[in-house]
Order: sequence, then structure tokens, then C-alpha cells
Amino acid sequence: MSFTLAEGLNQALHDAMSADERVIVFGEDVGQLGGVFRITAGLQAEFGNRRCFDTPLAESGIVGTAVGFAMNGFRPVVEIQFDGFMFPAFDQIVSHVAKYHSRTDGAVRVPIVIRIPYGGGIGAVEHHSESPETYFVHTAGLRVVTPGTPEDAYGLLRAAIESDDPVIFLEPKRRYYEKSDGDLPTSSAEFTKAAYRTRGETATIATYGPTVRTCLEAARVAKEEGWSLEVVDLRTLSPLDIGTVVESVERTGRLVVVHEASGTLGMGAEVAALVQERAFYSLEAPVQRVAGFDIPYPAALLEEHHLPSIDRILDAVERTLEY
Amino acid sequence: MSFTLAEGLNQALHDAMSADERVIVFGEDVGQLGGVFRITAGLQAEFGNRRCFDTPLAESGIVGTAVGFAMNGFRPVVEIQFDGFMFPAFDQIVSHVAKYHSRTDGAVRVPIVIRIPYGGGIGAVEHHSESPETYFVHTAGLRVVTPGTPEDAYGLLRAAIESDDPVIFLEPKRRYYEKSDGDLPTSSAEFTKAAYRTRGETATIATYGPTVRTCLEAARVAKEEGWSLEVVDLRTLSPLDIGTVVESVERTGRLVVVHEASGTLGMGAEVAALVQERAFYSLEAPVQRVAGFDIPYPAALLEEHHLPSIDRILDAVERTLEY
Amino acid sequence: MNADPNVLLPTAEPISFLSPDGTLSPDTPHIGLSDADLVGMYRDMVRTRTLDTLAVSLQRQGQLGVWASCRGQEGAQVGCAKALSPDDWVFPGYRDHGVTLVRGVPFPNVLKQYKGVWHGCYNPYDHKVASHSIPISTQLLHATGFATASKFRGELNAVITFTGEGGTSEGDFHEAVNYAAVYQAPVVFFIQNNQFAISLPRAHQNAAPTIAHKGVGYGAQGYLVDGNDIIATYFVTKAALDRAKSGLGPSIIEALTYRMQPHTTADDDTRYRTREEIEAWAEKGPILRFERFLRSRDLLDDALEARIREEATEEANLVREELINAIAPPVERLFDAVFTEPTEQLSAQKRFLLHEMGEVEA
Amino acid sequence: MNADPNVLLPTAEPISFLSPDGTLSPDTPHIGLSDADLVGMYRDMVRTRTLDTLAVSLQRQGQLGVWASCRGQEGAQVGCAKALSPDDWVFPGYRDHGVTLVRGVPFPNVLKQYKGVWHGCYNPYDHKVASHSIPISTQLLHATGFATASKFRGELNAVITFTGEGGTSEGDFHEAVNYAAVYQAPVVFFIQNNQFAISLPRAHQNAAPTIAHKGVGYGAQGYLVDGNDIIATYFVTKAALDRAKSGLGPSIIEALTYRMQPHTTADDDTRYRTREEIEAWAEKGPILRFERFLRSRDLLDDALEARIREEATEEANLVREELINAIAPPVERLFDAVFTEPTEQLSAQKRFLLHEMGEVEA
Ligand SMILES: Cc1ncc(C[n+]2csc(CCOP(=O)(O)OP(=O)(O)O)c2C)c(N)n1
Ligand SMILES: Cc1ncc(C[n+]2csc(CCOP(=O)(O)OP(=O)(O)O)c2C)c(N)n1
Ligand SMILES: [Mg+2]
Ligand SMILES: [Mg+2]
Repeated sequence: MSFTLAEGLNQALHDAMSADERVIVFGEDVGQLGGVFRITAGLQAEFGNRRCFDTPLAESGIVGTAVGFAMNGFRPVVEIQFDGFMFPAFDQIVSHVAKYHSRTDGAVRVPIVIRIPYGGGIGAVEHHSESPETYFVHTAGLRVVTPGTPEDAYGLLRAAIESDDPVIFLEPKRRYYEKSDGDLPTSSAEFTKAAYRTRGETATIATYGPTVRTCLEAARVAKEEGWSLEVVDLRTLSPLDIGTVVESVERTGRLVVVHEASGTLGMGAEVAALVQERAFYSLEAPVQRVAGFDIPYPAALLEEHHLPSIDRILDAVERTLEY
Repeated sequence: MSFTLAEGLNQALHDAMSADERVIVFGEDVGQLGGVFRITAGLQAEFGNRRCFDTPLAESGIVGTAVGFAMNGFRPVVEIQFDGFMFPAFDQIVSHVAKYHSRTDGAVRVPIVIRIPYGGGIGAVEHHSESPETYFVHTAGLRVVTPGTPEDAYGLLRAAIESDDPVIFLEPKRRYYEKSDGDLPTSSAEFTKAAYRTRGETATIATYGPTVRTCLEAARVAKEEGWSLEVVDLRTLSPLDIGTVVESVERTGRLVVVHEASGTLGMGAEVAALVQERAFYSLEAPVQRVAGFDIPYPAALLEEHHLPSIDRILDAVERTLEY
Repeated sequence: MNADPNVLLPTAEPISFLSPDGTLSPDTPHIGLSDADLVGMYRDMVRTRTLDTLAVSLQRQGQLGVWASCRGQEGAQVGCAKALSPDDWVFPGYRDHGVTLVRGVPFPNVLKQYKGVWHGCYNPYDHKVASHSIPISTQLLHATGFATASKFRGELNAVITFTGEGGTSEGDFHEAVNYAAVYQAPVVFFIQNNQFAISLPRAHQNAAPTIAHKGVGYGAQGYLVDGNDIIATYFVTKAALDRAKSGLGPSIIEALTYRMQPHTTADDDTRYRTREEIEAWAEKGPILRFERFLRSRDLLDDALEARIREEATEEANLVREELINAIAPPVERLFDAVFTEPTEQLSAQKRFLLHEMGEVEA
Repeated sequence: MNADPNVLLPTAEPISFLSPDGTLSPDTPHIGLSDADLVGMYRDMVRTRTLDTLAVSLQRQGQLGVWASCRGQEGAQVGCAKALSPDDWVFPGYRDHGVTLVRGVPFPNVLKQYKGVWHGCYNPYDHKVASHSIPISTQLLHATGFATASKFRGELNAVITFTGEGGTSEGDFHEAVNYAAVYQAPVVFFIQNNQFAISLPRAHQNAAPTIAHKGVGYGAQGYLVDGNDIIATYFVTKAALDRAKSGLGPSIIEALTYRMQPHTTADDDTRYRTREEIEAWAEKGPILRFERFLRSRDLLDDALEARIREEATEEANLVREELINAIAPPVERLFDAVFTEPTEQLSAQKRFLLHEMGEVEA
């Protein structure tokens, strides 16, 4: 048996809809087409067009109506077609999805999952390769989750749908077809814990989503150089399980944070700020960040320069070692 | 002579419009009313209703049409009425204002200034006290500026209007009526440099906008305790003049970053990440952050708990001293 | 769908039955309101006016941060609210005090929101009234989603949501009506055209013949009504709700009215409109007109009017008392209300604050 | 403003002069196109079709990341583009290749955008064509602002901007048309209703009688036209542009057409539509129809058609060559193009990359 990250997501939606009839799925082209990445394939056929349906072309509408559905007893799982098209919905996300529960002192729950394929590396045209996690993580009232493996794709999506809080679910689109050799999981994964993907002593690499695999590859290459890297997959970006990172850094003394989003106020900034605060005397060298440049996401022929590469990650490790 | 921060802004708009007829001002209620804070008062009467005019009630429209005006030779200075109403315009800001210049490899310039009164402390209702700077600073392609003094209100706004790049101009609304005793400046201020507001050796405080004054007050109180604090006003949040902060920390060995925005991925994260990287061996203690909690901005009766207070700042200084 | 455009267009003139002098047009259809209903409508308009006036004075006394008065709009607000069934839901804005009052939301709780006790001071499920929405027109999408959810479950209620003529310019207005029409959701978009959006006169807000003409572009029914005529407003809202409940989809009602007070207590309306304009509208006000009508029908006399006003004043006194005594919830709620379950991060921040306040050990 | 609603409404039936068999209606008004103009329109439709076909094959060969074909929409695109004056500006979407071609934007530059050479591969000022906009309908606001700016300066040009029937659902569509009507901006909103937004059929996009009925709700003129009739499209666009230039404000043109190809080369349209439907529309296609017309007028014969097609093929060969040889600009541009002046931060990041690439010292 093996399954892809995309299949994990599709199965998770399927199982969540079977388990709870309040779960509904909507967004642009998610019905008959099954979504442009086919993550919702088969759901309309199986559950009917009141449980999985197409919306008109308007993202604020998708999220804003989801708030109403949620207030009225449903558990909407909505799809934003691409990262770059999340922005028209941003007001609804910040002003209502994130605030309604606290606004009403807990009277109104908004168990909405907003699925967003994100990140680059697929040779796409403009606006199809954004990494918007900072916008959500900085916004109080949202949970932000991103799977780095096919198992987590299933388990974290189930957990997100089961959560009574709003969840931004970021799907690393360039890893949709990444395979796992195991069996599909059948239950939700633990929601708020980071995970060690490899163990090691030379340095800690903290990452998430699409670059989990890049970092694992870097760790393999590093082995040849005699380094053993400990790769921490953050999994949940908000709230952040910084404890796991700190625990690792206390052993390795060195930390590199890796992500595609622009470096300035990317996740690496928060991880670095927390780690220098909590593991000040453990750090042998400053926390290094390997992130996208502070530039608009480049066109396809140039994106390779922007994305964290194995070499760039290993260079950063080296900087921590030579410091 | 003395003038308020609001007067500095009004005069800057006036002088910029006199100096360059391509400068136009628009937004909700900026015309006859002069804006809800009167920052645009008198402009329509003086320059006519094609240079200062009211828009319909639609923020994406304000910023989106500004892009068109800018492409067609104007230099729009637009007002978003309150921080919380910036979000409907966020897509235009991220997808076009920030990207058009690089999209066209420099062929299209978008010299737009987006003025946003921001921050809390005025006892306002929901959505009127947000601190959205992170959203902009993380977005490549924007300059982000915020004055902390009446002089800078004038000088930085002139500089923002003169810039050929898009500028997000964040106005600390609770300081609109803060006075300066000097004369109104008459020319633009240096754009990309942080400024020392006090000199000191005990610790460095980096801040900006509404909390500049709070930090200066903290510095005064600290003096009584025998501490001399060095307050750095960042002024430009993007690109950030981290050099000035590092230079200070190299002398003081201690840094506290202060802002109202939620701590997680607030400016303090970036400052801490950069400083631990560039002044690793200078830091005697971890960089401390005094920031808003990771909660939606509270209602008026509770906001005092959320805002950085003198005590909270001094406690943080103390933590760096006792580390 | 793709309904006959001619049917969707509003009437050329606003629907109106009650003239400013209180005469009921002979063409008035059967409306089905009992005498008691009519007096009840009057009472609620008086209550709204009285409590709104109280709020303005509370603000002047420093008890409220700000207040958005609904003075002059009581006919539109009470009229439409009276057309609702108990199961219907309301998604209001920040000025719809007459609506929330009729629905039973305790007025002190509305005031507390402007005092800054908490952002939303009533439980939406108690009275089927969503939290008032401050970002303009954003709540319209919630209303559409909510209504569609009801429809999907086969329920027979409808939803009404409110924005101003200014609010129709926002993108969310457009998306909300469009979604509603596509889903044939049982929702009514009630637009109070009070002639101003802060300082912007209606003519600069849009160039449409009427706002009700926006309906046809979505396949939604457009209605134009004299919002200062409480009977016409009731009638039209009822028609739109019935239409919605019969599965015929959404409507846009444009209720013509006038904002008698500045935008909020923070506003200075002398900068953009004349006293004469305001006075001319006062003549056409909703309460006076209805009073005349009731008197002409012998449903109201001096004694009854005095009693109604007195009761409203007594109510206002109690409200005032409650508001003045209102205090903020404990600071713990700031942290505990963010998520449905506490997070480590927020628990730590809560402890930090409590410690700072001297209430717990570090 | 507040124009007569009846005037703003579109005609009940789409304006159409040329029937699918190529006969011109006797009611056709004087259009003012010379024989050479007519042949030029045909030539540009053929060029568009040929180059679009080339693009699809280039994508299959791995030369383009993706391609959004305009096949079937040549009548609408060439027809409206021909109605523009040289000073008019165009704000296109991602599928408006016929428009940009007529405006003189070099086709290789359009292709390069889909190859990923850079996001915007032509200078908007060169041909008065803004960068194609990928976020749907966002460019409509740019068009409104641009047009208003021209009006403020007293210039006599107009602006035309494009979106699909799907794009009319976005909030930005609404705000753009509303602002334009309030400012009486000289802008034409040209909506190609090609029946689908990716997989979503038009009937699920909105419930309006026609999209042209959206005009009245803004005080904008609505036009409904057969977009596969290049003559009617030209005529209606010209009327809307003339209207705009005379200061009468914006129009919405709904051009009825059909997307003959999948949404993009990445799409599988067999999941949501039938071959029969596509074939039925092919019969009503814009090129065939116009060819028949030209032949009936003796403006086209086999020899001329062959020559036109041959020239288009030759052009396609050159385009292909140029595209295949296109390479990305130097990586420095990634940093230097962000702001008008270099920043320290980006200069440092540039040096970092160049160093990594072995091109500079650290
Ligand atoms: C999205 C958004 N933008 C701006 C504001 C600021 N604002 C508050 S009320 C108002 C005018 C509203 O006018 P209208 O919709 O006509 O309602 P009215 O106040 O007249 O009842 C504005 C601009 C806001 N609350 N929300
Ligand atoms: C804001 C935004 N949301 C979603 C998309 C993804 N998307 C690309 S094309 C498309 C459908 C557009 O349909 P329509 O407007 O009818 O134009 P057509 O493609 O038919 O020419 C969608 C949903 C996008 N590009 N922008
Ligand atoms: Mg109004
Ligand atoms: Mg389409």
C-alpha cells in the first residue's frame, strides 16, 4: 500500500463527511470537477450537492457564507483555489472568522476549516505560489496547520475538521503527489505538537509544509558529511509548539529555520525570537534562517533561486558550526 | 510655536499638494468633512474637488483605483478611515500595489501612499484599534513608515509622498493630539533611518509609532531608578534600519522591543531575530518583547491591560538586567 | 432563475400608504395588523426614540465611548422588525437599535458594547440576532450563509440583514446578494437609505436610479419603500419575507429615510449639511406621522400617549442604571474566550497578566 | 446621474447582425467599416486562432507552464479591440490574447509570461495595455482609476477592461463599476460570457436575467451582444466607447460567446461538459460566420484566405522561434525590480544569491 498527500486529504474529507453530517465542503470548482487539484474528487457524487457544492467566483463570499453556515450548525470545510486568491477573503478571516468566538465571549463557535493550497515550486504563473502563513499566524484567534507528510495530511485535516475553532489548513501543493508507503491512517492526528522527523546532534532544523522533504533530503546529504541533523516538523504554526524546538536546541545548540515565505517576519523570525529567549545559553551560534528572499514570488524560470535548496540549508548549518 | 502630530500631517499634505500638482488625496469623507480625524481638513477647499475628493464606501475601490491613477501619472495619497477597514483593500495592496513595479520589471511605478490611522488606546469600538504593521512588513514590495513624533509626522509623510515606491503610512491615532514645541518642519525627513530618541547605557528600547512616547516616559521613570535607557524609534518598519539597533545593542548589551501589535510575529520577532544574528556576542540577555497579547484587540474597558505600559516595559528591562 | 427582469424591478415611486399628515391611502392593501399591533408598533418606536435619546446623553456624560443614533429611522426599523417571525434571524449593523429592541435584545447590552464592556454583549442565539457588525456589509455574507443553511435543513424561517445605502458600495454587499440569489436563499437585504454615509450624500455613493434597481442584476427582487411609513415598511418586508420563505429567493428593500442625528456622537454634521434639510425631513418623520394616523383612527389619545412615553422613560431609567453599573468581565476572559479550548500560549499570557496585576505568583 | 432606468437596461435579445450562416441583417445600422477594415478583422481573427493554437501545442511540448486558450472568443476580442482608438487603454485578463494582439503587444511576450520568463513581459506604456491580471476582476478597479485620471486631465480617450462572466461575481467588479458610474469615468467593462468559469456553468454563477442587467444597478449602460458576431461586437463597443468619451459614463457589455477549449491546458473539461455542447457552439463560431459573410460580399476568396492563413502560420513560426529561445533575465532583476531604488536589505540578499551562484565574493 502507498498513498499520496493528495489522497490523504481526499480520504480525510471523505471520512469526515461520513462521520459527521454537519461537515460540508464548498468552494470554487470543488463539486463536479473535484477541485483543480482533485482534492474534493468524488465528494459531490457520494454526498450530494448540498454537502459538496460549487460557489460563485468570490472568495470573500466563500468565507463569509461559511461564517453563516457555521453559526447555523454546520461545519464548513472551504477551499480557496490558490494561495494568491486568499486575499479577497482576508477581511472575513481577520474580522470575523478569527474574532467571532471571542467577540461573543464564547457564545458563537465558528468551526470552519479554510483549506489553501500554498507555496511554490510548481512552475506556476503569478499569484499561484504564495506562502501566506505569516498573515494567519500573526492574527489572534486562528489555528494554523500545515502537513509535511501524507500521514499528516490525513490526520491533521481530520483534526482540523474536528476542532471547534477556526483552522487555516495550508496544503503544500508541490507535495500533493508525494507518496507514503504506509497505510492510510484512519483517525485524526495530534494537533498541537511538533514532530521529530529525524534525530541528530549536529544541529536542529525547524521547518514545515513543503520544505519538510527538502530538509530531510538535506539531512541525508549531511550524513555523508558526517553531520547528523535533527529535523523538526512544526506541523502546527499557531499555536506554535516551541517547546519541542527548544528541547532539541538544548541538545544540539544550533538551529536553522527553513521556509519558503519571505524571511522578514516569516515563521523563522518568531522561532528565532522564542528560541533565543528560552534557550539563550544553549545556543552556540545565532539562529539561522533559510527563507524566501524579500521579493515578490518569482516567475517560474527563476523560482529555483528563491526556494530553500539543500545546499542553502547546509550552508546555513555550516554557518552555525563555524560561528 | 507648537503643533500637533495631526497638524503636522495636515500641513504635509497641504505642502505636498502645493509642491506637486500630481498629488491627489482621496478616501472616505476626506473632502468636505476633512476626514474623521480632520487630517485632510481644508484640502478640498484649497485645491478643489479633483485634487481632494470623497470616494464611495469601498476600500478595495480606494486602493484599486489608486493603482489606476498612479499608472496614469498621478501620485495618490489615500486614506483608509481606520486600521480595521484596511482588510477589504488587502488584496489590492498585496496583489498589485506591492507587485506592479516588479511585475513589469520597473516599467510601471506606483507612487501611492496609503495612510492608515492605527493602534488602540482611544476607547474605541471593535475594529478601530488594530495594529496591522506585520501584514505589510512581511509583504515584499511595500515601504512601511510610521511617525512617532509630530516632526516626523510632517517629515516622513512628505518623504512618503515624494517616494516613487508605494508606502504604507501608519498614523498612531492616539498620538494625533500630541504636541511638539518646535516649528513645523518644511521639508521631508530622512526616510530609511531609525532615530535615537534618548541616549543611554543600561539597555536599548526599540519601538515605533504610538509607543515611542510610552517608552520615553518609561525612560524618564527609569532614570529615577538609576537606569539610562536608549530609546530607538524605528520610524521605517520596512525596510528596517536594523543597523542602528545593532549599534546600540553593541553598547548596551540589552534590548527590549515594544509595540502594541500582538507579539507573535509582531515586529519584535524580526528585530529579535536580526539582533541575535548580528549582535550574538553582544547580548547579555535574550531580547525581550513587550507587545500586545495574542488576542483580538480588547474592548475599551479592558484595553489598558493589552497596551504596553511603563511598568511592563520596565519589568522587561529588569528581566534583561537580572538574566 | 433567470427571472423576468420586469418583475424584479422596483416600482417607479416608493411604496407608501401613510402620508406625512397621517392619512392612509385608500389603495392600501389588507395588511392584517390588529389595533393592538398598531399601538404596539407605536410603542416600540417611542421606546426606540427614548432609549436612543438616552444613549446620546449617556455618551455626553462619558458613559459611552461613542453612539450611533437611529433617530429618524424608527419607522424603517420597527416596521421591518415587526414583520419577522420568532424563528427568523437578524444580522444587524451598528445603528439598528430599533430592530434589536423589537427582537428583545436587552438595551443595556447594546449600550455596553458602546461603553466598551466587551465587543458583543449578548448571545446571538438568545434572540436570534447576530452580533452587530461594524465592518460595513460584512455581515450580509453571514446572513446569506445562515439562510442557506436553514434552507438546506428544510427549515421554514428566513433571515433579514441590514446595511446602509453607503454599505451597498462594498464588495461584500455584491457577493452576499449574488450568492443568495444563486442559492435562492431565504434572505432579505434591508437597506436603510438615510441619505448619508457619514458625510457622503447618497448621490455621490452611487449613480443608480434607485438602490432597489440593484436587485435585477442579481435576479433578486427589488423593493422601494418609504421607510418613514411604518405601515408600508411592514407590508413590504412581510412580502419579501414571504417570498423568501416560499423559496423564491432574496430581495433588496430600499427604505427611504433620514438620519436625524450626526453620524455618531463623534461627528460634526454642520460641516456637510444644513439645518433646513434636517428640518424638512423632520416634518416627514416616522413617529409624528404614525401618531397622527393612530389619533385619526382613535387608537391613540393624549392619555395613552402619555402613558406610553412615561413607560418608555421608566424603562430608560432602568437601562441607565444598569449601564452605569456595568463593569468589564474579569481579564481572564480576554484569553479564555479566544479559542474553545485553552492553549498553552494563551494560558501563559494570562498568567503573566494576572501576575502583573498581583493576582497570581509568577 | 440617476439616469432613466429604462434606457440603461439592455435589449431583450442580444444585439446581432450576422447570423451563423453569414447573412447580414437588413436592420444593420451604418457601421463605417471599409472593405479593408473587414478583411483586417478577419485576418486578426485568423492570426489569433493560429497563435492560440500554437500556444496550446507549445504547452504540450513543455515550453509553457500553462495556457489559457481564447479559441472561440476571437469575434468578441478582435471585434471590440478594433473599436478602440490608439489613445485608448486596455486592462486585460489572462485570456484576452485577441485583444492584446490587435493592440500590437508582441505575441512572444505574452507567451513568455506563461513560460515563466517574468510575470509581465511587456511594458504597458508601449501599447497602452496594462499587464494581464490573474487575480480575477482586480484590474477593473485599475481601469476605473486610470479612466478617471484621464478625465480629470481633460483627455479624450477611454479605457476598456475585461473579465469573464465568472469575474462579475467578485467584489472588485462591483466596486469598479460603481466608482466608474459615480465618477462618470470613461470606461467600458467588457464581459465575455463564455458560459463557464472553469467548471461552473453560467447559470450557477448568478441568477440575473442577463449580466447586462447589472448595469442599471450602478447607473451604467447595459449592452447585450452576440459576441460571436464580430460586427455587432464592434458596433456595440464603439457605441459604448463613444458614450464614455462624451462624458456619459461607463457601460457594461455582455458578449455572449463560448470557450471552445478547456479552461486552461491543465483542465479536463470532459468532467463537466459534453462534446455535443461544444460542437453546437462550434457551428455558431465567430470565424466561420465571418468568413461566410466576407465570401458573400466577395471580399474573400480561396486565394486570399490561403494567403492570410499562410501569413499567420509564418508569423507563428517566428513567434515559436522567439519563445523557444527566450531565457530568464539575470537574477539581479529579482532584487532590483522590487523598488525604484535599491535598498540595503535587498542588495545584501542579491549579493548572497550571487555569491551562492559563485558570481561574487561573499
Ligand atoms: C468596511 C468599513 N469601512 C469603513 C467604515 C467606517 N464607517 C463607519 S459607518 C460609515 C458610513 C456608513 O454609511 P451607511 O452604510 O449609509 O450607513 P449609516 O451609517 O448611514 O447607517 C463608515 C464609512 C466601516 N465601519 N467599515
Ligand atoms: C481572485 C481569483 N480567484 C480565483 C482564481 C482562479 N481562477 C482562474 S480563472 C477562474 C475562472 C474565471 O472565469 P471567468 O471569469 O468566467 O473567465 P474565463 O476563464 O471563463 O475567461 C478562476 C476561478 C483567480 N484567478 N482569481
Ligand atoms: Mg446611510
Ligand atoms: Mg467564463
